[in-house]
This record gives sequence, structure tokens and C-alpha cells, in this order.
Amino acid sequence: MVLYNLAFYFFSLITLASASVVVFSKNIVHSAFALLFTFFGVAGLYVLMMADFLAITQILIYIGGIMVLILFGVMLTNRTIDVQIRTGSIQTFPAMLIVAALAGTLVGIFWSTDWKISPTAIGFEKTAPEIGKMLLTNYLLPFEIASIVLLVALIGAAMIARREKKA
Amino acid sequence: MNFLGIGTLSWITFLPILGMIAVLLLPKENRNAIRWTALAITFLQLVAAAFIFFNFNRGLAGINTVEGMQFVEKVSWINIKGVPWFGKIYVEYFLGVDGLSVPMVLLTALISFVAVIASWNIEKAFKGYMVMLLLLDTGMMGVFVSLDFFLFYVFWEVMLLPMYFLIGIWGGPRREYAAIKFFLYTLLGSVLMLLAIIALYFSVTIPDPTTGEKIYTFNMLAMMNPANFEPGSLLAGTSTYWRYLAYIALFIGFAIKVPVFPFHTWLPDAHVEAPTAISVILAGVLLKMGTYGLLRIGYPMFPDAANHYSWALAVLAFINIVYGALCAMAQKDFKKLIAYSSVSHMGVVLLGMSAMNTQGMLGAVFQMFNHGTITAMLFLIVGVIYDRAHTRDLDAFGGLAITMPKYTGIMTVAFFAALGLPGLSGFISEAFSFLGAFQTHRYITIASTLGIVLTAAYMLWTLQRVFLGQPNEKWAGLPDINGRELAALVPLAIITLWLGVYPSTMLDIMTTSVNHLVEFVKQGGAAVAMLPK
Amino acid sequence: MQDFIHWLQAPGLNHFLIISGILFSLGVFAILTRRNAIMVLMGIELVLNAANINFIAFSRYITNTLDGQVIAIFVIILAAAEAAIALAIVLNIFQNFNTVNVDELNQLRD
Amino acid sequence: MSPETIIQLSVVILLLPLLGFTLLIFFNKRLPRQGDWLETGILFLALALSLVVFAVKMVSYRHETFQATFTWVNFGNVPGFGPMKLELGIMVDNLVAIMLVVVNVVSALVHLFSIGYMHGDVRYGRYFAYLGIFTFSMLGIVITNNFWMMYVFWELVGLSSYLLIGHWFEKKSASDAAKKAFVVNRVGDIGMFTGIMILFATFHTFTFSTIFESMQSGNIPLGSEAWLTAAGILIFCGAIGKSAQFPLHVWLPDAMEGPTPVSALIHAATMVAAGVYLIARAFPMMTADALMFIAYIGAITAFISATIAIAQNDIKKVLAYSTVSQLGYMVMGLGVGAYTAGFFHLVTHAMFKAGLFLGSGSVIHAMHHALHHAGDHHTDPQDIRNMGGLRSKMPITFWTFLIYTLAISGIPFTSGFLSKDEILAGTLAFGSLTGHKIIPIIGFFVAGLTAFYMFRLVIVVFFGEHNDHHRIEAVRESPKTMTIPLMVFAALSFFAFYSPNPFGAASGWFFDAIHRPESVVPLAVAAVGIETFEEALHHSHSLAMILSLTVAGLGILIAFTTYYWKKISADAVADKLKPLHTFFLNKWYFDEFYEWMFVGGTKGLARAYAWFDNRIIDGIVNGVGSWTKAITLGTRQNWEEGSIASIFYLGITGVISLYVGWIAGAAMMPFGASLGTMVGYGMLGLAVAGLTFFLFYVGVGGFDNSIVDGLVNATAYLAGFLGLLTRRVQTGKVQTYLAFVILGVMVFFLWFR
Repeated sequence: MVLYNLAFYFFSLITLASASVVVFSKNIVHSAFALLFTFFGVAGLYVLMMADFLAITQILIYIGGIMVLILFGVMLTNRTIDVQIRTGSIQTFPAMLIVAALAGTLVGIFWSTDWKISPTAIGFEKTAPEIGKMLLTNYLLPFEIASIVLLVALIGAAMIARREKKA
Repeated sequence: MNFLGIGTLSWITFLPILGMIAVLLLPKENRNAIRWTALAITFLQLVAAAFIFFNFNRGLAGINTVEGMQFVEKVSWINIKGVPWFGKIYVEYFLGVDGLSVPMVLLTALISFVAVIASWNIEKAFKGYMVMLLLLDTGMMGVFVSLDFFLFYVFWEVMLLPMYFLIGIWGGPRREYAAIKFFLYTLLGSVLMLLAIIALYFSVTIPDPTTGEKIYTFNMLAMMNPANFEPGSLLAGTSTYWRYLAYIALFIGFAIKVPVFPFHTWLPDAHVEAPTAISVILAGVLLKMGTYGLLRIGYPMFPDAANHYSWALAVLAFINIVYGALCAMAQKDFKKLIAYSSVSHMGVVLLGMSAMNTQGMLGAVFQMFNHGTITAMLFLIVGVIYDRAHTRDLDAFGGLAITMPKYTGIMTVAFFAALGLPGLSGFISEAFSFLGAFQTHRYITIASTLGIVLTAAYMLWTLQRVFLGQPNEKWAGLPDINGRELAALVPLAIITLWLGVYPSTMLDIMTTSVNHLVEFVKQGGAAVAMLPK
Repeated sequence: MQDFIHWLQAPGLNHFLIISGILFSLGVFAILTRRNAIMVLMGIELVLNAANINFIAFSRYITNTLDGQVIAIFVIILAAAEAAIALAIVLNIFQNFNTVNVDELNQLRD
Repeated sequence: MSPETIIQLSVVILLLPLLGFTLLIFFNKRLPRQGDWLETGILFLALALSLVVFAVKMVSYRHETFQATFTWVNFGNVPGFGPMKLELGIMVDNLVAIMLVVVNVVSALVHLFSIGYMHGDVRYGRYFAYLGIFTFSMLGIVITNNFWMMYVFWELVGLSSYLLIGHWFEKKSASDAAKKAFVVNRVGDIGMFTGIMILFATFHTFTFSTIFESMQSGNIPLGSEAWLTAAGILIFCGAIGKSAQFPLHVWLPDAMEGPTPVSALIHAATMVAAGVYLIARAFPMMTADALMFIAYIGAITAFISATIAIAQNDIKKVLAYSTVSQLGYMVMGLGVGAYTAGFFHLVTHAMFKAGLFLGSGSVIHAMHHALHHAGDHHTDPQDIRNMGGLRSKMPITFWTFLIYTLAISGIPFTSGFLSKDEILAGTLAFGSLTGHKIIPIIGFFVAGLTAFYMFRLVIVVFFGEHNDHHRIEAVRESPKTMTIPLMVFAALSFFAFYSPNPFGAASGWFFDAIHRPESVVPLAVAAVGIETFEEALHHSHSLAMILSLTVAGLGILIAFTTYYWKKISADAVADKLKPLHTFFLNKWYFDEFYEWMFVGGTKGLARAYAWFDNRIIDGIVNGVGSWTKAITLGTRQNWEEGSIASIFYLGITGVISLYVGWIAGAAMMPFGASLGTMVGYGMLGLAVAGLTFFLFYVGVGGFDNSIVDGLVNATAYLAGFLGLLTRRVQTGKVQTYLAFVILGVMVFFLWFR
């Protein structure tokens, strides 16, 4: 139980801290790397919620795929040498206000709502086979569509990113 | 009657779609491939139409009995159960032809074929043009073969869109105006028709083919049987206020297509702005849909209203005939003149329909076919002269008979056919319409004969202004009509001549159905036994 | 005070939700404030993660089914796709305008 | 020869010219001599065959009538009637046999004549083709046994007449005349068609015999004798058109724009006689009133055109009007009941009038060449005042022409004498029976006029001396192809061909072959019976002969004294009767009247309707469009400021808004409200009215822009003011809007928790 608590606070800390780095860091490369830790922390939280399969997926896709993408994006769009690498921010103060309000609201609501936590919420044994079944039964259509979306995204990304000659 | 397990009517309807796909796959630079594909497709369609014509059993009446229909294809298309407050939606893919539709099918196939020839040298976006043309072809054919109201309406709208683009993109200087006008007019018609359809839908029930419980239906033939009208439903009973209202809505919907007098002003603009082939299709086929729809739907479904308003129809017909002729006489633009002459000639169809007897209706249906061929010729002729001289001003010409003798020859045939010269098909249908109408509406018909003189007057006046007199040296160099244009015109001319001499070729197809329809309407739609062969 | 500590000692649904809420807000902040398109993207990723946490938390504590997790999977899939496309667009924009600052991109034609 | 053979032969005769037409219209350029020999040969063959048919009919089957029918259209099992068919077919009785010969004789000879006359014409081959189709249609009219085919061929001769009148269509006058001929004939034709409709509505068939039998059994059109008479008169309208009877006679003189042989064939001998033939065919169904109408129309026509003919100077115009007047004679003859005489006159007149036209053609031909030779292109070769003394120049033409003139003036030993005399006797009988004395009076007066103007023509053209010689010194007699037909027609103008007795046709074969058919109309409305009529005829016969001889002699005498011995100066007389003369010279101003009344009227009406169509109907359509736009966009975007439309729109909308305001204010005002309340409600009403009007003015769309959107923006400003104290609200930045979204979401959260 204690271990659980520790794990929880540990991961939450990682997540939030790295997330704040992502958000507040002036150096985009730093943010990118911080984001990596955020994802890792979130994955940990997944584990704590007994979503082992998801945790793995998270690590694989986000850290393995998306992060790489983003890093590529950073590298390609910022000549690392010049000052462009420090990215400016706008409307910081008003945004601050809004976000503060938002966070306040959300937290307040999460806090004050009394959730109907099901008594039998003991969590799951092993999720992967179940998820597999569900994906191929109830969620077959979304699953297929998702695959198509991915394909389209693949092709589309290739198309768009292709550097065509300026006529 | 099947080929590759698909019925003749489906073939004849969807061949153009195949052609459309083929054309879409072709590179747009390769104009030859495109035009030859389109030509081949329309030719196949023509062959199919001929097949229908020759294998059509002249003894069967059709109209309201599925046994009487021929080449029938009937499969459940949309079948949704338990729709809230709607019950079960049951739409059939129901095709079939009888004596009313076969001439129209022939006409559509013929005109489409001719139209492709006529649009051989479209400069602008040739590929897109042909695609639209073929799509339009499917729409038109579908309207004439579908026996399910839902299907009918779908085809009706399918036909509307390509027409809008064909006028709006490939048209003349005022094309946008004309296209929008055409579109809005037709849309208004469609809306009214839709209202009538809905009213009918919620009044007519048939036993479900599978379970047998009562369901609403779009089946036209079911809608023609008074026994199928739910007691107490909106359109139940006979000669009720709502039935008249529905009939009028339906009538206006079709009248706009015909076009009947107050709703006709889209026609001159559309015809003038549209490219030649499209004017040909407009006048040749689209106008017929109005009268066809009235005969196929308005009359058998609302026989009481049809009888009740036949005098009004006759009056409108009279207005169309005389008013159209007079307007035509005043025109300076060749194409506008032909357009108004269409108004006048369609008036004859209406007159024949208002007769409510065999001669009249036979004349009307036959006039629909003949007007299709003859007006097509007229518009092609205008197209020929416009391609050469790039003007349609009647007073700009003169003496073309000397510069273009061949052209003048074929034009003479067309003009005299249009003014109803005996020996050419136009006369017979007009004469029958008048003969029939006289027995029902004596004085209106006598008044309408005035149109015959007026038509002769403005046709001959035009002929004189354009072709006779001293040759206008400005057009001295005009080349005579060429082989392609002849290929489009001569078949129509031959048909006109043949049907003028021996109309039975076409009439035999219609008589049984028309007689049945007349009987059916006369009996107020009371179930009529099939007439003996 | 006492029960707050007590609350802290028993991490449950609320905890996760609050984490996700904060994460969400941070993401939104990034989206709102940063001029660099890629930063905006990162913000979006954060938001998505926050959402995922919610999904899983609810499926864990309330419905006690795996549906939430499946949804989360889809979210991840879409996030991947979205990232790919977005980055491609960013690259393209960069090639055409030589900048990735969203506030300078007020036209879609070049 | 069996009846079948006769029928088959007649069909062959009918189809031969059509064959000629088909060949020539397509191949005339490729054939040698443009195929005139082909067409002419075909015609002579047809003539031979028709002579055979005629002979056989007269010798062996004088009293039979042969019919052959076929089903043309099968109406199937017509509701309320049973099986119905349209039977068409041909019939051969004496009338047909004779007409076949007449048509073919004239046609063949005209073909022959044309070879010389049209020599070297631009459309030589096509001309012969047109002659072919005309002959075909004319034979069709003759040979048919039903009204339908009658009408069909009726229109077809109209077509061929149109084509031939317009043969030289480069001339505006020619194409005008052609158009006029067709349209005027159409007017008559719709009358005829209406008559046919009346008959069909009752009898459901077109065949003469069937209709007449059914009528005899007491079944009359639409069950009323009025309709029966109407049917008769309407059918006769066709004849009015084709036979150029008053009031539709105006097209025939203009038709002289066509080549002269065409005038001879179509507009003198055959086509114009078709009307008479039609009356003869439909004779049994004519009621007394219808016949009276016909008789009067004939008489009026004969009189009017005779008076006009006196004053004309164009040789063909004179002949044209004399034709009209002679047709009037025939119609009058049939009208009064002298059936045989009327038809007889048709035959004889066909011969000598065709001859007259061909003769005039020969003269014009010669004049034309002479003038051409003299290099004179101003003189009109058709004006008789430019002729004179041609007797010696072209003897054959002169002598034949003289014979025709004698015939048409009704001098004994000519065919014209026989027929005309019978007609006049008929009119006398009619006058004595019905008391309509005016008809015989007109008849005899016109006979005198005819003799006068015909001899005027002969004298002025052929006798006397020409004012200047060199103009006509080059005039030569026409070639054989032209003179032979002249001689043949001249021969055919003698009595011997029709009756052994030069003073009475009654003893001839013709009167034996052609009998007035029994009327089939109910006795109450029938004309005087045959026996009664024959009786009266017998009495009036000798009187008629004397009278006609007197008036004819008188006419000739006056003609000679005026134009030959110059005892009376024609000009002096003309001056003395100036108004009358100009009135006749200008053809009673019929053309001018019709031009003004009908042509002008129709064109004016057409323009009016076109305007109506363009401005009113289309205006309404476009108006609906632009008003819809006005209501959505408001006036400013729709019309330019101060345009009529916009002012109109504002006016209307102003009224509407005031009304709305009134409803809102006054109508809602409680009874007995105090002054203050009233003022308050008034204010309210005014406010509402102003708001409505503003709404109309800016349009719904404008309202949307200025008010609704305004509110939206206001909230945005507010939110911006609350959320971020910056004015950068409407920056097109994603973030900004996202911020608003978030705010909104938050608001919802706080609201619904």
C-alpha cells in the first residue's frame, strides 16, 4: 500500500514536473526532451491503474514514435545554431489567468464531485487478451477505420512534407 | 431478356454510367478516345432501345398492372424496419416499360446519340462535358423506366444537376443567369412534386411482400389502385379537396418541365444559352418528362382530379399554342424562336392530353416523340449556322439557299415538319390531338387551330428571312453542312418522314396502353380489367 | 487537515483526475502561449495524455470495464496520426514561409 | 379489263410522278439535261395510262365505282366505342377518271412547254422535280376516297405551289408571294380541318361513302343540323382557300410571280380547280344553306375579280383575275345545284385557261428575248402597253390565243360556250326556284365583262401597231416544244370533244357520265331536289343561251370599239370614272386592308406578347428573386440607391412596418386607457414600426450583420475584457479563440454543476 502511494506520487511528480518544463522552458529542445519524461510518467500512472497494456503502448508509440517525430520536427525547423531556438511566447499573462481559472475549475470539480466508485472495482488481471478480443469484436469497425486513418495519415504526411520545387 | 444476369432496362439505364467511368479514366488530352467512347456507349444504348422496341409485346397494356408491364425488374432496394413514427421504409428497385414509356425510351436513346455527335467539337473541358452528358443520359433514361416513385424522384433529381452544370459552364454569355433560373424553376417543381409524393406515401399501404402486414409504399402501380388508399388517410376517397390539391401540386411540378404557360420563361433563356447538343436534349427529352409524368403519374393516380381539371388543361394548352406561336413570331434570335415554337408545340401535347380519349392521348404521346425528333433537328440546324456565322440574328442572314443548298434542303424538311405538313410526322400527331380534343372541348380546340396558321406564318417568315432572297455577300464563304452534321440530322429526318407516311410503326406500340389509360381514367380509376388484345 | 492527510494517503480516482486536470491545463497553456507550432503540438500531446488518464481512471474505478482503455488506444492512434500530419504541415509551411510561428501565418496561400 | 387492274393502274398513275420527283430531287445534277426528259416522259406515260383508265371506265364500267382501302392506323379497342380503324384508300368513279385525264393532260403538256420556256434556268432540274411532286399531290387529291387523304394531298399541293411560286426566290416579291400563298391557304385549310373534325367526332371515319351512308340513315354531325351546315361550310373553306374565292382570293394574283408554265398548271388549270372538285365530292352532305353560301361566295368572287381584271395592265394579272372569276363561276354553278355544269366548266376551263397562260408565256418569252436583244432592261415584258402588233410576229401563238379567248368568252362552237351556258341556265333556274335573282344577274354581267376584258387583252397585245418598232422587231415565234402544247389546248377548246351538239352539252358523253349525286342530308334542310331543278333548268335553257350570247357579243363589241377602232377613248372613260378605275386598278384595296388588318395586327400582337413575356412574366420571376435578395441583403446591396425598384420596395416595406407598428401599438392598447398610456403605446408602436422598417431596410442579412453579429462581438469584447485585459480580440489567432472556448467550457462547468 505504501509502495503504491510512493509509486503514485513519484510518477505524478515526474509527469507534472516534466510537463511544466515542457511548457515553460524557453528552449524548444529542452521541452522536447522533457515531454519524453512526461510520457514516461503518464505510462507509470497507467500501470498504477492496472492498464499494463496501455502503459506499454504509451511507451512504445509516444516515446518510440511521436517523440522521434517531434524531435525531427524541431531539428528540421530550427537551425540549432541560431537564436531561433529560443521560442518566444505571447499573451503570457492573460493565458496565465485563463489557465489558472481552468485548472481551478477542473480540480474543484474533480474534487467536489462524489464519484460513484463501483465497490467491485478491484481492477483487472491481464488486460491485453481482453482488449484484443474487444478490438476484434465490439470495436472492429472503429479499429478498421483507425487503421485506414493511419494509412491515410502516412500517405498524407509523405505527400505534404515532400519538398516540391518552387515553380 | 437478361444479359450477364442484368435486365435490359438496367443496362439501358446504367450503360451511360459505365461510359462515364470509362471517360473519367481516360486522359483528358485524348479527345478522340473520349468522344468515341461516348459515341459507342450511346450507340449501344440505342441498340438496346431497338431491342426493346422489337421485343415489345404490343398486346400488353401496362399502366396500372405489373402483369402488363414488360422487361420488369423488381427487387427490394431499401428496407428499413421500425423507423420511429414512420414504420417501415420499403423502397423497391422497380423498372418496367409499357406503351407510354417505350417511345420515350427510344427517343432518349436516339437524342442522346445525336447529342454526342452534335457535341463532337466542344472546346472547353471536353472530358467533363462528356461525363456530365452521360450522367444526364442515365438520369433521363431512369425517369422513363422507373415504376417506383422514390426511384423516379431520384432519377428526376439526378438529371437536374448535370443539366445545371452543362448550361452554367458550357453555355453562352448569360449562362449563369440561365442556369440558375432553370435550376430554381425545376427545384420549385421538384419540391411541389415531393409534397405530393409524401402525401401519397402516407395514404397508400400495401401488404408487406414478406410478412404481409400493411406497410407504406412508393410503388406507383399500388398508388394507382384506389383500394390501396388507407381509409381516412389524407388522399383517400375521390374528388376531395386534398386530392385536388395534391394533383395541382403534382401538375405544377410537371408543368414547369413542360413548360406550361406561366412557368415557361426558363425555357427561352436555358435554350438560348445552352450549347447546341444541350438545347437538343432539353427540347428533345426534358420537356417530355413533364407530360410523361402527367400521363404516368398524374392521370392514373388522380383520375378524378384529371377529369375535373381537363377543361383547365385544355385552356392552358390553347394559351401555350397561340401565345407560344405569337411570341416566337416576334423573336429576332433564331434559337429563341425555336424555343418558343417548342412552347407552342408542347401545347398541342397538352391539348391532346386534355381530350381524355384515345385519339387525343395517342396524338399527345406521338407528338411527344415527334416534337422530340423535329425540335432536335431545328436546334441542330441553328447550331450548324451558329458554328459558321457566330450569330443567331435572323435578319443578319438571307439567301443561304444559294450558298448552302444541302443545308437548306434538310432545313426545309425540318421546318415543314415543324409547321405540321402532311407526310411528315408532326402533322399526324397534331391532327390526332386536335381530332381527339375536339370531341371533348369543342370550342377551345377550334380556337387552337389558329395556332396552325400562326406556326406556318412564323416558320415560313423565318425561312424567307434566313434562306431566301438575295445571298448576303457577308456569308458568301460559308461552307455547306458537313458529314458529321448530316450524320446527326439525316437519321432524324428519315424518322420524321417515315412516321409521317406510316405512323403505325410507332402508334401500334402505344395504342393498347393508351386505350387502357383512357378507360382507366374514365372509370375514375376503378379497377379495370386488362383490355383484350 | 486530518482528513486531507488521510486523503493523501489513499490515492484513488480523484488523485488521478486531478493530475490529469493539471496536465490538461499545462497543455492548454502551451497551446495558448507558445508561438512555435511544434510547441503547440507538444501542448496538444499533453492534453491528449490528460484525456487518456481520465479515460483509464474512469474505466478502472467506475465502469470497471476495459472500454475506456480501448478508447484510450484509439486516442493514442489518432494522436500518432495527428502528430505525423501536423509535423508534415509544419515542415511544409517552414519550407514555404521559412517560419513556424503560428501568429505570423495568417494566410494559407503563398 | 378488270376493276382490280383499273385500281392498280390508277395507283401506278399516282406514284409515277412521285418516282420522277424522287429521282430528280436527288440526281438532277447528275442526269443529262438535268433529267427534264425523264420527268416529261414519265408524265406522258401517266397520261397514256390515265387515258386507258378513262376509256375503260367510260366504255365498260360507266356506272360502277371502284374502291380499294387499307388499314392505315389501328386504334385498337377504343373505350366506349370498340375496335376502331382508320381506313384509307382510293376510288375510281367517272369524276376521278375524268380528272385523272385532265390533270395528266395539262401536266404533261406543261412539262413539254417548260422544256422550252425554262431553258437555261438556274434550278432547271429542281423545277421539274417540283412539277413532279405537284402532279403527284394533285392526282392524290383526285383519286382519294376519304377526307383525310384529301386534306393531306391538299396541303401537299400547297407545298408544291409554295416551292414553285418561290422558284425564283432571289426575288423578294417571289418569296413573299410564296409565303402569302401558303399562309392564306392555311387559313382556308384550318376551316376544312375543323369540318373534318366535326365529321370525325360523329362518324369516326374519313371515308366519303361511309360518312354519307351514315348520314342518310339520319345520323347527322353532333346531332344538330346547324353543325351539319357548319361542317359543309367549313369544308368549303378549304375550297375558298385553294380556289382563291373571296375573301381569300388575294394570293392567286401574287402567285403569278412563279414561272408562267407553273401558273398555267397550278394556278389556272388544276390546283385551283381542286376546290371545285372538293365541293363536288362533298356535295351530298351540303345543306341548302351551305349551298346558298357557296353560291353567293362564287358570285361575289366572280364579280369582284372580273371588275379588277378590266383595269389590269400586266398580261398575267389579267389572266389571273379572269381565272379567279371563272373559278367563281364554277363554285357558283355547284352552289346553285348545277353540279354537272360546274364540273364541266372546270374541265373546259382547265383546257383553255392553261392554253391562255401558256400563250401569254410564249408572248412573255418572246418579249423577254426581244427586249434582251434590244438591250432594254427597263421595260416590263409582261406589261401589255409595251406590246401590240404581235399578230404577224408570232402567228401560232396569236391564233391559238384567239381560240382560247373565244372559248372563255363563251362563243358558240367552243367548249367554253357549252359549260358557261349550262352554268348560267342553272343560275336562272336557281333564281326562279329560290327567288335569289341577284345570282343570275351577276352571272350574266360577269359573262359580258369576261368577254370585254379578254378581247381587250387580245386586241392590245396582238392587233394594232406597236408604238416603237425596234423594240419588238426581234420578237420571234416560240420553239416547237412551246407551240405544240398551245395547238393541243386549242384543239381541246372545241365543242366536239365534249358533245356532238355545239349548242347543248346535255347530249354529250360528259353529261351522261356525271350526274348530280343525291343529297344525304335530312329533307328539312336539303336543297331543291334534282327533278325540280332539272325541270326549272329545262325552262330557263333557251333564255340563258340568248342572254349569254347577247352579253358576250356586247362585251366583244365594246372591246373592239374601244381598243380597235378607238371610237371610245379608254383613257377618257378611265378619267371620267377616275375613282372607280383606281379602285379596280388597286384590286379593291384587299391587299392593303389585309396587310393592315391581319399581318400588321398579328405582328403587333406578337410584339405585344413578346414584351409581356419578357417584361411582365419574366419580370415577376426576376422580381421575386430580387425581392428575396432584398429581404435578405437589404436594399443597399440589392439595388443602387434611389433606383425605382428600391424606392418602390421601401414604400411597400414602409407601409408594412407602419401596419406592424399599429398592430403592436394601437391594437394592443387596452380600452379606455388614459392619455399617458395611449402615448406610451403610441411610442411602443412607433418603435416597433421603426424597428421593422430598419429590419426591412438593412434586410435580414443586414440585420444579421449589424445586430446579431453585433451582439456576438459585444460578448466577445466583454469576454475579452473579463478574460484578458487586452484589446486583441479579433486577431485571427487560433489561441485567442481557443481561450474563449475554454472560458465558455468553464462557464458551463460552473453553471451545470
